[in-house]
Amino acid sequence: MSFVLHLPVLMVAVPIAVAVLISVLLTFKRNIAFVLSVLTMIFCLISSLFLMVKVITEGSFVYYVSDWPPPWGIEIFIDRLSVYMLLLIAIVGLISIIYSELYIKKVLDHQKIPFYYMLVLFLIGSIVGFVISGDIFNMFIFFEILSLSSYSLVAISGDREALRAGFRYLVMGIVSSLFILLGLGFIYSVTGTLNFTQIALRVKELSDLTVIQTGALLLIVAFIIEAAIFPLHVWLPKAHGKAPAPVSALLSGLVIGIGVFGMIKVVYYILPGVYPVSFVVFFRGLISVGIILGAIFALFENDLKILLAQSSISQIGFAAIGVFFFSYSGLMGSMLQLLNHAFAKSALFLGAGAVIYKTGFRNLDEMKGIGKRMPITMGFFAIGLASIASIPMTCGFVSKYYLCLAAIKQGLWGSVGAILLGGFLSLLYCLRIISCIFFEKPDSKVEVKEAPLKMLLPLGVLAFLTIFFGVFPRAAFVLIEPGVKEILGFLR
Amino acid sequence: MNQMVSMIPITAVALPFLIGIAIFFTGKNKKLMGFLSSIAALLSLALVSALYSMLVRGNMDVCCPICFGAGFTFCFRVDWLGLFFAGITSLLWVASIPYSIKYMEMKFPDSRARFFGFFTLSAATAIGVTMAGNMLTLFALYELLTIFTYPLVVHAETPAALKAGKKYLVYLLIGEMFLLFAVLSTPEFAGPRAFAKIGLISSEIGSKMLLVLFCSYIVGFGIKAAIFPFSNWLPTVSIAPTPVTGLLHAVAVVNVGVYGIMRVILNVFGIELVRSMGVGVLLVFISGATIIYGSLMALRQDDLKRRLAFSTVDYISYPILGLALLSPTALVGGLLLLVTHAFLKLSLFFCAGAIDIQTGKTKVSELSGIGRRLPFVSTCFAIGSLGLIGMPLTLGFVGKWYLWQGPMETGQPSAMGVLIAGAILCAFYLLYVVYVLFFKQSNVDFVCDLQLNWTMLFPIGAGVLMGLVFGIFPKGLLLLVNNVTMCYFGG
Amino acid sequence: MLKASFSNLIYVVSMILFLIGFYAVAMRPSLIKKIIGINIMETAIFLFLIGIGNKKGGASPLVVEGIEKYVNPFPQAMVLMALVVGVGTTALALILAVRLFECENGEKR
Amino acid sequence: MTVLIILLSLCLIILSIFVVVSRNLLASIILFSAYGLIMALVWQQLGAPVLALAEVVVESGIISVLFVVSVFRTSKDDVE
Repeated sequence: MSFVLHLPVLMVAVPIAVAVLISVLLTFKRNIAFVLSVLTMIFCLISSLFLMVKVITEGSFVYYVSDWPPPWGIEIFIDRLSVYMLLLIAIVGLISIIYSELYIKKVLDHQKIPFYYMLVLFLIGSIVGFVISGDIFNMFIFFEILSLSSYSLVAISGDREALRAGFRYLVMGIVSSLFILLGLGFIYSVTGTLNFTQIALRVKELSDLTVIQTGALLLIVAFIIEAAIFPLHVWLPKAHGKAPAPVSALLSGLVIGIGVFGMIKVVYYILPGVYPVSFVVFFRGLISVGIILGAIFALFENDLKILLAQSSISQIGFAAIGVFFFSYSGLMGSMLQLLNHAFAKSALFLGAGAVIYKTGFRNLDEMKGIGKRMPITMGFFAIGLASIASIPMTCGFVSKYYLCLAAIKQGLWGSVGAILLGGFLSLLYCLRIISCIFFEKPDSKVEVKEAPLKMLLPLGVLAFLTIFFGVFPRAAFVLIEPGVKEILGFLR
Repeated sequence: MNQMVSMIPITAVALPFLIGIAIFFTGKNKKLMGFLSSIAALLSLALVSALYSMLVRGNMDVCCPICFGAGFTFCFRVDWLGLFFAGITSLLWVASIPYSIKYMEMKFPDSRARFFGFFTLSAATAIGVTMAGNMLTLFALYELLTIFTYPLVVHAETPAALKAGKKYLVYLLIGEMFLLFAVLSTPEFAGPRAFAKIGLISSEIGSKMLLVLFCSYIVGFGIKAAIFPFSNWLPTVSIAPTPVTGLLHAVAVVNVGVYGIMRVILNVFGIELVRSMGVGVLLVFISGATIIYGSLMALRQDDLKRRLAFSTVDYISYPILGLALLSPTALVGGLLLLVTHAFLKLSLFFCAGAIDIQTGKTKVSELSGIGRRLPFVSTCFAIGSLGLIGMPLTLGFVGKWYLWQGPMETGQPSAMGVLIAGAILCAFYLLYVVYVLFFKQSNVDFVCDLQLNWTMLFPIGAGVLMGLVFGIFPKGLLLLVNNVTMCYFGG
Repeated sequence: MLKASFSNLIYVVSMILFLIGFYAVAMRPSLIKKIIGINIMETAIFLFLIGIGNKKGGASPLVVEGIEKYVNPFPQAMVLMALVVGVGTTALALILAVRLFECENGEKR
Repeated sequence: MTVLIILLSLCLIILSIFVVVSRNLLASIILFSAYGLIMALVWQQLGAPVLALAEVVVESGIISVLFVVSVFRTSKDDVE
């Protein structure tokens, strides 16, 4: 089983190497790009499963790239939570790439297609790198690659709105990565190291925590931008709404979740639990406002994809608020919400993409009664909506249940109100979509058929996963619970 | 063996549920659809009766927890209170299946697979709520019930139906928000077999918090039980197809709300705690207001289904009143009235649907002279009305007899006044319809172009007959109801 | 007080530059100006990082015989990598800005 | 040495303000490349000669050229 130790590095290296290969093959073999990407993602999925088995049975491990220990070499740190994230990344990545084939052929120019696959692979490789890196500087580097590929993917179609959205995303993204750089500077200046475990050790010896708290604050602000939490969410709706559908699925399902994962790393690994109370209360307040506002924006939005993006602001708020509860239930809720959001929101974006693929409709008004024309596609879409609306027997219910439980146990009534109200508003906008696509009489007489099988299958898998983890949440608990307990152990 | 027995409650919910999902895929196959719907209803009735026989034999330990993780346990458990509600729902579900098949065939021939799918799912969930073993399970199924009934409310797909659906959801979901809060704040809400003991809440958590919790519970369940300030959704959704208004919105859904309030007062808080908190009076006040409000509003309605819906608002508060008086006799009366209401109101709604199908008339003012054209339906309507008012020889009388003893025992004259006023108003708004049906001369001539066959008339007649039979021989039913109350009042 | 601010001079300067750059990013309408602002912020942070590694009287991190006190090379390595990444980011930003301009003015090349 | 750093820092701040405020994009790019050069000097003073070299090449070289090219392809004024 020693080969498993090398898998994390390979999960970064293989997608990036294949991406480079695709860009070399760019001029002649065009069709091979898709096949190569799918094979790469299958490799990632299999290796993440292997890693999962290893980490669950034997616990977390540290790997030094080419056997150079830090501070000279690069350290890779795999614990139970990062393995869980890797699994999500591999599943959603594979599904979006399979879905991409037809959609991208229709939406993009012919010569851009290999370029697209290259960027997606870069994105996935760098997300994996971000999750597994054991020090902040590597996190920063992978964050930059991740952001660069996301900006390009948002703007890839080259029309005006997409370019604008991409540029705005770029500006916010760069500011966020600069905040990371600044924050790591602060942390380095007092600890003399950027390695997570070593920082945690040094922090215990420090008498004055002001500088390192400032550093951690800057890092959290950076991840707040990346996770699109309330005052810094402005880039998200357009960026996710205007990108091609599979890209939106990746960005909404994974990339903003990565922001929350970064927050968890900062809050629990770098500086476990030594934050001023006002600071934590402030973040909880911001996130609560974001949860409610995002849902209200979604309630009044007409463009389906932008609506879904607005709902992402609200949904990722649920995941982020759990991080600041510092309790078992809160973190469980947070991680479950990441899972829910990865599967359900990706399913929703892929479903919206299927409608665009078949009809070109983007607005909710035009989609009246489309559920009767493409019942299977919209059925899967409705399952995704149910999960976002946290209806029982879907994954979203379990996650919001835990979050609310955590807030009530700690007596944080403001957060309780925000979670309950946010859940209620999510139900409302989801039912607005449902009633529009299933129960309203269509205006147009356009004949629409079911989406092709290659698009239905990925959608179906995602819908199945949301239901599966909702009906059998124990499957998710097995993956999450040890990790949550482990990082809560850092707090003491 | 014991393992298998403990699986029966979850099977009674899960099997009809799965059948309901299967109905979606029947598509155009009408026969299969009808067959599956009937099978689901019959199956749940059979399983509920099996559970009943087990409970009679003293096998109280029918419980099946499914633990997922810390603080997340689903659990199904059967006791007398739950089984009482499950029995009513499953019995009437079976009765309403032939009617709804025929009704939908005549009135809404399109997308019937969707209708019957959600119909089965809703009924199965409503039964599931009554078998829930802890608050988490109860809440999850309770919310699913709301969601599953929404497509039924908007089934007609007209703008008015969509608007009604929106109102329905906003009301009920706000209630569920409060409920979720209350459920999560209750200690031990998700433990395996949380309902097994009486009084989950200890009075140590502070009187202020207790009051907040109580109010959240009452709002959460009360919205579904259509108590006074939150009752407007119920008449609005009478726009739905008649089987839905009849079975779900007059029986299953509102009963689930009443059931929730009973669980809260009897199991979660416990009679003693409620008594010491002094909130029983509050509940008496609310339910009294609902009775008066519902009756007054019913008097003003011209639309027959809306009138009946307001009458549901009125009538469904009697069990709550019976509970709020905190005396065993009043509770017996309330539960009997619940049964009365379930049987007779279903028949009345089905009568309204039958009249609508045959003549196209939905307004009370247009019904004059129908009594002679549709003698069976109209007679059933008249008997049902009399039963609801509480004439002797009907179940309504027995129920009211017991309920009236409550205020006398506990000495609450205001409740007495409410009961008298309620009975008089009820007589007015129901007997006026009967008067119009039989004695008012019709100005216009109309033709009855359709002949109703027995599939539609049988459920109507059966419901009314049950009301009469139980009224004349109330012994068996009383035994069951006494079993329910004995669990909480101890003889 | 004055002495303390002298030893922290580099940090203060880098923060001022960071804020100036941030002003350009947030407030200037021109896309090019925003990108320039980003670069100013970036160099300000690099200055900060180099300042962290600096020791008074330390020699640059090149091994020469007879010198025992070097500045910390690690931040410099970080800055070098970040510099390279920064060029890529700036290039991409400029490409996007130019494309956006062409799109809005209807120029197709 | 400290005096030199103070002077250079003052230059940096003033230059950066001019870069941000200037209405003419071309002028601000030229000022920015001067800023890069002074920044490189500061870095050299702080014991990072290699980085200073890289900074000169990158900031005042490659990036300035990129900026000039893009400004020629867009507009020269400080408006969008």
